[in-house]
Amino acid sequence: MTHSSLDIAAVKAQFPLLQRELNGSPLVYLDSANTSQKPRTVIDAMTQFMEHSYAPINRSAYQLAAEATDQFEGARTKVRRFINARRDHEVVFTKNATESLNLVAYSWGRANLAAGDVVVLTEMEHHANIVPWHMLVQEKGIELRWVPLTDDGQLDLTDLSTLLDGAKAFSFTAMSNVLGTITPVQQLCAAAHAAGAIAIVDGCQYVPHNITDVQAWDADFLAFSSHKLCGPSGIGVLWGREELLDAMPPFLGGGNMIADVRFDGFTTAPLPAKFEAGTPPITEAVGLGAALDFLNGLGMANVRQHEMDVAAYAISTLTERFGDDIQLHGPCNVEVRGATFSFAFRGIHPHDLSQVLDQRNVCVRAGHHCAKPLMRRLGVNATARASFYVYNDTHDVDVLADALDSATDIFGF
Amino acid sequence: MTHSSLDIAAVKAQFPLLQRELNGSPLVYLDSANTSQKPRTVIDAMTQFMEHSYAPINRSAYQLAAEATDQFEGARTKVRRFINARRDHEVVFTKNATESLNLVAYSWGRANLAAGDVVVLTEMEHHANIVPWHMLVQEKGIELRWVPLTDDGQLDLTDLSTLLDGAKAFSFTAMSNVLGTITPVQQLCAAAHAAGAIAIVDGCQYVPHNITDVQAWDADFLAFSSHKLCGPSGIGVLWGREELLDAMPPFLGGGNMIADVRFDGFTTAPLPAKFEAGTPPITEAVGLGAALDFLNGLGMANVRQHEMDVAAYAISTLTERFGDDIQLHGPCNVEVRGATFSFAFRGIHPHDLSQVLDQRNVCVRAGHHCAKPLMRRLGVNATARASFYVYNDTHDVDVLADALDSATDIFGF
Amino acid sequence: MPGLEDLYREIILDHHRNPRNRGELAPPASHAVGHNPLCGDEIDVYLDVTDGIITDVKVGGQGCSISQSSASMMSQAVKGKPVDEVRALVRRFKGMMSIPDEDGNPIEPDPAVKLGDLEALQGVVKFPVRIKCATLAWNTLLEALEQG
Amino acid sequence: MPGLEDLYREIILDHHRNPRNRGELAPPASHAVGHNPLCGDEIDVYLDVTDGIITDVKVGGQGCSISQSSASMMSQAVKGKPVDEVRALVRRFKGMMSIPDEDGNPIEPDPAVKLGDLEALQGVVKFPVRIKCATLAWNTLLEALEQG
Ligand SMILES: Cc1ncc(COP(=O)(O)O)c(C=O)c1O
Ligand SMILES: Cc1ncc(COP(=O)(O)O)c(C=O)c1O
Repeated sequence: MTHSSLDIAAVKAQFPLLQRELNGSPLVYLDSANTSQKPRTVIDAMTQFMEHSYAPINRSAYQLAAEATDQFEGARTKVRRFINARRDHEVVFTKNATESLNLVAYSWGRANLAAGDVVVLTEMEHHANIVPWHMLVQEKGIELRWVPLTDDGQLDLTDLSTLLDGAKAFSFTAMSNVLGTITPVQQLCAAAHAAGAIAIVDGCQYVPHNITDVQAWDADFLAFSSHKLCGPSGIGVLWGREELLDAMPPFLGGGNMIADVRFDGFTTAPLPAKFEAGTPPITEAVGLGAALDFLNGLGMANVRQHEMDVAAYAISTLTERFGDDIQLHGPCNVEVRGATFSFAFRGIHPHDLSQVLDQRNVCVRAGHHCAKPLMRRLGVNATARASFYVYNDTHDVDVLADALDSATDIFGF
Repeated sequence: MTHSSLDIAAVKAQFPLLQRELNGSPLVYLDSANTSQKPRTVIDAMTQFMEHSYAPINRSAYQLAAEATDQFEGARTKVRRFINARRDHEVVFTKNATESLNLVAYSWGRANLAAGDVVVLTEMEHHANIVPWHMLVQEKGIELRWVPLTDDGQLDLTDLSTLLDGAKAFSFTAMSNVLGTITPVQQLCAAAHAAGAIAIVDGCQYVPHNITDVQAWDADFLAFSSHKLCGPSGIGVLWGREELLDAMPPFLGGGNMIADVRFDGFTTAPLPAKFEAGTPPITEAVGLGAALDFLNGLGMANVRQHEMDVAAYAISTLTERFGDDIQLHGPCNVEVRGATFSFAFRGIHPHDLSQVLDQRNVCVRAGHHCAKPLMRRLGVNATARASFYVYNDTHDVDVLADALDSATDIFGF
Repeated sequence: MPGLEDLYREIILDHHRNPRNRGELAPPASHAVGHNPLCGDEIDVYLDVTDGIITDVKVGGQGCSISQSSASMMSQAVKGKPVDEVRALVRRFKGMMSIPDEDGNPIEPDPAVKLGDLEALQGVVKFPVRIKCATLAWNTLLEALEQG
Repeated sequence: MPGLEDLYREIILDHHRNPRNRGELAPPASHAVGHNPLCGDEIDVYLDVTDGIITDVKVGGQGCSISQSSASMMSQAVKGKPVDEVRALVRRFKGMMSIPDEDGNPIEPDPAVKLGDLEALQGVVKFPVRIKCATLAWNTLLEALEQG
């Protein structure tokens, strides 16, 4: 069925956890939009680092510390290349994408937004790209505007220029974690800039699955997490345009982010240290670097092609097998979507559905996916969501379909 | 020399990195006040977890996710027990102690402090417990007061009640990362409360080395990091009194910390989720749990006794060998100090000193140790610092002393 | 892994299909809304309390089979009961769900309190993630009582 | 690991022991302060610039042997030189320290620019942590020039 250039069996073999059997049958992990599994090379890089090279970074002068610093800063360079940023020091390590977005809202937002200023979001944002702005509504009285959705779950850009009129920032996801929709990032950045707004891209779901090029996009900020792209938990990234980061006040205060501290005040260090207060996720940065090496080894173009194939197969299989009994949210055209599917099935509550699928070792998420406004827009409380990654193939789609069938036996009413 | 009940050779054997030889001789790691090495059990717990149980926590309903959630929440219980807190949900996972202290300053501080309000710090604080308060000086116009030091590097409490008069918060370290001084935490908490101030304890240097009991202290907040107590990087802890945490506004906004999000606002989740926005350091929490198990296995009373022995040996050896050529900062009485020593040696700049010691594989830190106000108070730009932990013994003191001697050969002028 | 039949007992599916006491009560009835942040479920509990007796109860909102049937059974169990008895029942029910008391200790089952049909929810304990579904209505009930 | 003799050349220790051009210049001389956040070292650079020539330079502050001797040699090398030549020298020196240019590319050594005694600092590159020590005075010099 697929013409992918990836050998998925070989890829899957590199993920120890996916070799696990639960109750005698293999695991079909379809929750990568939530968090991804880790390949051997990432686990080994972290273990090796802790066994051989762990040391403080950027602080101590001895050789071991210099080695550790090299590995840590080497990871920064890998991130910079992966997203095609201009400068290493535009890459700030955070704890997760949520912190990255909060950093922008707290630091850029507090310095640049006042009562009545407009920030534009979309109706498909994750809570991480909503709540930090709600806080500025409460605190500063800014105004939020929302880009609406079309019925097939794409952004409805009809009134975009009106929405952006007078806006200071446009913050949007590059790919929906619920609908799978990929948004036209370059066009949205251009529209933001035309209106005099900065463009903040939530790349959590996009960066793990596609070639990312912040310069081609002409974006101003990009936030994403390591744990969704085969890397460890505990580390995220904020990339920002140098001029913006330079002009922003600091966010967290403490060690490493200062040039000087006196009893009566402090001055900040240059980028990226300015935004990296305290001891960073050292081992995690090394793991993130290994994850990017792993993905580069597969080739991000291949990853994207593979996921388009799986998405196409999933759409045809599920609709052919279940017809009107299944409702897939989001677009059907795989050119504008990734392999993340939210769906409703025969009126069975998603929570019950995921319980039944779990009985067959099929791991899907049920819930609001941290996108309650979108749920309201879709008119549901929750959806079931199956999300596919580099270690999933069309066979996993078939297993999912079989498991769905079994749900009807219990809830067949 | 020592009467410790710990078999340090056996302890050291559990740390893979300390088996490493650099340029043919073993490593003498004396920089644990900066960050500690990781025992086999911690590395293995993380590897095992990533290989067998890694999954999203608190979000998905399938069995794998439930197992991962159990391990993650199990780590929270371990932390609660380690510091003798009352409730699991008083334990908030952050990225490091710096974030923990910023959380208090941002959330508690913004809700409770106004222009002219007083926060009391000490002259021996780490930047992480200074800069967040400086930010509130800039933003809100609060006033900072500083508890001064005695000449042997203890807190001078003579005027404490005057300093605390009218204060809203007293934030202080339980052990200095520069001087090794252990402060009378229980007494300081009582003094804070008597003045109507809350007591915020920076436990970064204390918790790894001593029995911690937040209830006995009667503290209000405690911040510390995993990476200094044999645990992984990328995770820290904020413990807070339930009533205080409950009353505080949220800090970072996003997934997990909400009860509901609408287009026009949000409501927060109960503790601890309220302060844990986004995907937490999952694997790191498991590693932290393993580190606490490891320390409990040694027994924190034994750890403390061992470090008192090493400290006593270090003081006598260094002063006997070098007399006036070495100046040890901080108290000489091991009852009120840990095994962290800042020193000046024969007028050699600390940076040059650490370079020369590194030639002998002795890892010490040179610099301001993120305590520039204290450096100014001591009248120096920088110090060299040797800090000892569970894997160091009196032999390491001897190696340090021999290496110091060799420095004179180069800089003997 | 325990079998699904432990979770989805027939009586549970019946309450799910035919929920009892659905609806709303107009003020001055007390009203609380409970959220399950995990899955987005919401439950509304409306109470009329007169002279310490729950004279009427209605349940609204949406949720999975477990939260809906638990709410439905809850409404049957508390209607017409004195508030004291209801509080004891909540405690007993939480005990069955392995939820510890305020001080973190296990709740001993009080033999004087009868669970009746609610026993069918016993199987939920084997599926820890679902405990929050089963207890949602009960916590919301407590909140509504606070307001009463 | 490279030997310490690569780092601590005799000429470096000499400048460390006997720093040249120590002191301050009164305004209108330009003045910049540089911090090495790693170790807390601070360097003050004072410049008198007249008709595009650095007519006088003084160095203050505290630091390790590398930062102090680099500052001392720097002061000797720039005194009396046209600002253009000094900028070329800074570039050449940074190149020797393996510091890339604005665009992240290696700086090719310009044979027209002579390093003289400064060559003694060549060995610092083998100790990457110390590069910041060696360049501190030079970055501070650039800042002082910006003000001039
Ligand atoms: C006393 C003290 N407070 C705070 C910190 C900050 O800890 P972290 O860098 O892990 O955030 C440290 C360590 O660097 C410390 O020693
Ligand atoms: C679109 C999107 N934005 C933001 C986030 C938040 O990421 P994290 O939880 O790693 O901070 C997620 C994932 O949860 C996401 O899918």
